[in-house]
Amino acid sequence: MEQRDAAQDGWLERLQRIDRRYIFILMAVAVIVPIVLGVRLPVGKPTRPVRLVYDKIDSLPAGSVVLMAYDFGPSSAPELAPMAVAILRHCFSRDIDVVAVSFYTAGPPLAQGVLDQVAKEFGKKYGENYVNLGYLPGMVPLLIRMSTDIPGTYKQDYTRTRMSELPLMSRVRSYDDIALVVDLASSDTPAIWITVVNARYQQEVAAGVTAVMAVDYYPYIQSRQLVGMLGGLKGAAEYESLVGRPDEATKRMPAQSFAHGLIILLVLLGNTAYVIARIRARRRA
Amino acid sequence: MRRCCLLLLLYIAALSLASCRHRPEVGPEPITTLVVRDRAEDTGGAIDLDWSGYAPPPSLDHYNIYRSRSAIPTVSGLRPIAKATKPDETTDAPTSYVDTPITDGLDYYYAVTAVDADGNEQRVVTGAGPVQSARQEPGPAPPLDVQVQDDDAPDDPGGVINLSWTLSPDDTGLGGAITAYQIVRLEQLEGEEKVLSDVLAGRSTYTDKSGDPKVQYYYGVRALADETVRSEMARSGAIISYGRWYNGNRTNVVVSLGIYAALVIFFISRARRGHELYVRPIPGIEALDDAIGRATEMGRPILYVSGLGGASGISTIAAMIILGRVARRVAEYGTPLLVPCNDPIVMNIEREIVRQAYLEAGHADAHDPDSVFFVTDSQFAYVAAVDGIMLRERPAACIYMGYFYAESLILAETGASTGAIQIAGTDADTQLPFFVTACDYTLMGEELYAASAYLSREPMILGSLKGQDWGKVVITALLVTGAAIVALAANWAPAAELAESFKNLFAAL
Amino acid sequence: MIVQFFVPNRLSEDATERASDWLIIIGAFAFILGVGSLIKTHGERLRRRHPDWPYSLLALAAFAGMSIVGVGWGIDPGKPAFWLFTNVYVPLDATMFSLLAFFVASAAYRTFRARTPEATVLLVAAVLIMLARVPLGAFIYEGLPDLAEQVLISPVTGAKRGIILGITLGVVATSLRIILGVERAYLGGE
Amino acid sequence: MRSESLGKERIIPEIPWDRVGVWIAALLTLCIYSFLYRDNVLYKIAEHLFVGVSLGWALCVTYHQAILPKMVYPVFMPARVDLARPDFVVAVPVLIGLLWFARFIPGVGWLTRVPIAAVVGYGSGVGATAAIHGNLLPQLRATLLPVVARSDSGAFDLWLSIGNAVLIVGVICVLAYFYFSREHRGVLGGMSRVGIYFLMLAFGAGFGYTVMARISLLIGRIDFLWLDWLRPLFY
Repeated sequence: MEQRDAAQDGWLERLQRIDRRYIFILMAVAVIVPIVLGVRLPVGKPTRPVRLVYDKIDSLPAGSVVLMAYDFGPSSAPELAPMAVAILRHCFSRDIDVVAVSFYTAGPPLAQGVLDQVAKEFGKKYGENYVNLGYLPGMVPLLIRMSTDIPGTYKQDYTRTRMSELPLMSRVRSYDDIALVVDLASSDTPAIWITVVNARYQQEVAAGVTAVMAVDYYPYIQSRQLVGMLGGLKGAAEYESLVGRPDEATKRMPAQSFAHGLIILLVLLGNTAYVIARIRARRRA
Repeated sequence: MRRCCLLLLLYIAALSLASCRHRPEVGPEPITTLVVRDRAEDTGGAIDLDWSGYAPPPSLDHYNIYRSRSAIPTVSGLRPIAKATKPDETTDAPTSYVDTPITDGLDYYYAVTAVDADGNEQRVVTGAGPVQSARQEPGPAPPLDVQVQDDDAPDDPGGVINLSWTLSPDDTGLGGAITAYQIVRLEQLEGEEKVLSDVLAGRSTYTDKSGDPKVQYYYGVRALADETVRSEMARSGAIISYGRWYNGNRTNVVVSLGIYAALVIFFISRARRGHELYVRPIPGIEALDDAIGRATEMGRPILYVSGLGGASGISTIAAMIILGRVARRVAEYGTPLLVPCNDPIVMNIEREIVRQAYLEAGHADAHDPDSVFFVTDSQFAYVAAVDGIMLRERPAACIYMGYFYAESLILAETGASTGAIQIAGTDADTQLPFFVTACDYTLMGEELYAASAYLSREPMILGSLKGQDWGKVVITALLVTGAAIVALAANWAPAAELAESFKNLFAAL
Repeated sequence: MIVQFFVPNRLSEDATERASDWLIIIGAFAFILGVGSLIKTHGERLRRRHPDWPYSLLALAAFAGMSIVGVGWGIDPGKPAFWLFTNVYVPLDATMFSLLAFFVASAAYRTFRARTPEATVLLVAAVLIMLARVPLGAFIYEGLPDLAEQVLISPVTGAKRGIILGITLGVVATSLRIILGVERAYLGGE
Repeated sequence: MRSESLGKERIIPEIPWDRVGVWIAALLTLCIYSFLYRDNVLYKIAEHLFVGVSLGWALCVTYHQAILPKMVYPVFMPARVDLARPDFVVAVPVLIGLLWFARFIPGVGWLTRVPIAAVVGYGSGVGATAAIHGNLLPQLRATLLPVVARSDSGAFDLWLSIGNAVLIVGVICVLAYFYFSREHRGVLGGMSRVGIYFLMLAFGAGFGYTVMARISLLIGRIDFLWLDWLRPLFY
């Protein structure tokens, strides 16, 4: 009897201190299997913050200009690029023009790729319907400067074309000419947009953020400093369903569900083992 | 060493060679003739330009068109007013242009230059002029009574002018005979016009924010029927705008900053007079010394990561201050220290700090300047390298202080897998959950700043901590009062106004 | 000892503009020092024939190659530097970041134990959100996503706001100390 | 297997049917993943390559976007940055920037402090007002919520009231936790205990949200390996 107990304790102990590499393998399997087999699951109803962004863009008149900030690098692109695509489709389908900026060095090429791809779908022209201003360092001072003179701040676009050669930029002098800022961000740039541009110049700002940051920005939605927000792949999937074009994000949701399930299972397993072990230890004592 | 220098020299040479690739060369063939004349049968304000040029297509990209009030001997320093570019790859660039709008009755000179695909412009300038535009056909009725007023909003930076006018009698709104109003600004009453914007028909106000303060301007408004048919210009009187020296919308910021600064300064000066101040123990800080001690016993290095924030970030500054104390202790014990940096400015400052710490500890000889080194400014390349350092150098303690992004958990989990003691501190609230779960001790948010004060034990800095605490008391009091007032207002209408004005105290405009 | 000559004059937007340009330029020079530090670290390893010297050579070669190609031919799409960027930098960056999926799983398993009441709160909140954020949650119970957001939004917002307010006070106090010249540790001495 | 429409419209990583690029990217991806097993030769190769390439890229970006447009063009080619005449004021920051190198010259090492003061001073100057204006005031204002709340129709709304009350208590208790200059006993102690629970709740929720983001990234990578690299080998 004594011996069996010890053996069981050993098993529980081992379960609690399992080598991390087994967890890694399980994780890999949970993600690879649904992708390779192409499993499908429904997305579900859009949440309120996503709806708010959609409604805002939907209410803008044709010819308005939306400033999209691509403040993310390739590493967050799996989450944020699908958002960019969905939002761009929404804008272009409503004849809203887009000016792209980046406060992240690796942002501009990504922005260019996404913009060109979606523009092609809708037959939009570079320079007239969309412009990519590229990256400049020093975000806060730049944002302040843009309040008086956006073309003067940038001087040239991402491919070093001068502002005077971009017809769209003649319509975009300052924040007054921008209907909405959408910041797609993998770091805390939306907070800077809010504290500098929304607070000082009353510019409406919406954000598309990684799921990590979503929780930080709820307070700003509640205080109406943010128009709305897309959080993570799920936010992107919801926007895709609102725009009526399920794409990347929607396709990736099943793997997401599987992996979440796995982590929750692991946590429950670990805790069950922990609780049983503790009860045993207490009973023995 | 010599080989290193040689390599470096070779590299610099290659780099300079590479950067010399864009040298301006001789431009394309110049254009031959340029004819400028007033546009016929219009309502004025337009000049026709025609030129002919010989430039075989590959060398010609577009033409630059220049305009000036004086003859144009050279275009250097001038900005083209327009470009005539190829509409598509198969068609040649156009050889005519209509310059509009310009001011009727003034002398203008023009020049046109050819530019090749590499951006080289022809050297010899072909110019023409003077020429004047004139009205040759009646247009729609102009707008009336243009009024100008200096903007006087509390946040007026100067240079903001509000325009208003009475609509042209022909204006029947959108879709009517008049499509838009053109707004122009003049520095002299009969001088050159600068077109500011077109506003749609039916609107009778415009705000010009592009002017300079303390400069006298005149404004003009024209009704536009289409591109070339326009009315006479209705002119405003002269106006000079002045900015405000003080942004009235921000009084609350100044007042709160003032109150808070007063609190902090009061406690700092009290501390300076020798007032004892208590600071509650912060577990993470006590752990710092233990960690250094353990590393010394084990003879393994200490890894100090000061985050990915820039040098001007407050959390990075706090991290630098803490690094100073850690370095001093480390210098006393003779424990190796590794400080990989992500920002070159931070690296330079931290080198200075560590050097100073060794100097103060009296171990200047043991100081290795390369213990603080730059890795790369790319987030994940940096993390890849720091992970490598952790697994290869096996530090006994990993300290993460400053601002962090997603890399926090990669660092902390890799550190945990090597069995190092881990102490973290950040005000990046997104990353706190990971440090809290994966590290042994975590300084949360403000604790990071407090830690730097706590470690220094300098009365003045402790004094400012006391000021911070009083700030919290004030905030709490405001919150409680505010919540009470707002709750009252929600249920008792007369209090609504009070609640609104209370709320507006905190409006950020 | 040090004059705080650089505190920007907030009255003039022009001065702010200048200041920002200046900082960019000052930063560019610091960057050169950073590059020097990297070359020195790896050059030193090469010279001393440190066991890992081939890797140092690789790092230096990659740096030199990338910078020469990028400075010479530009970094726009279609240029060789851009090709290197998309096919070397981008996948490495994204993969490094995606390691987090594994680390998140192991950290959750390792540390999410209901040891203390605090830890339990953390655990429950995390599991609730994880469930609510995927369609799986709605699968188990339809109202779960809304419930999770509703239950968490007030206390989480409250806690976040507490942290933010505290941080703000700290930021202002530290700034004041620097501006008043009380805090000089960042200059490397007192 | 799924239909072929999956492969279309891929944005990231944007590789124009360049199989070499895909192969390099895929192999480097696997090199990094090998780190999960343990540190090894492949990881070291990828790591050093990454450091070199990233710094090289940063140099290029600095050169093309800071050095040329901010330092070279304003003086030598003013027309390229839409200036009428050369702007020589940039010499001042260039001189300040050069002071970084003062450290290498004995005797004038202290001059390094000039650029340091410039950078840190700028940060704290902007930081102080931005913090109050952008964070303190709006966050305070947003917290002024009625604890006895009514819905739009005017009826008493229990859930909203509870939510508001919890929020306000949360803010105050967390602030109490961050109260440093007094021992945490009595009322303050109690409040700070409650504050810790609030913090833990926020951290748990934060962790939960993050799990989602991180897995999305892994999915992105696996998607790439499968769709761009492996799948075309079979079809």
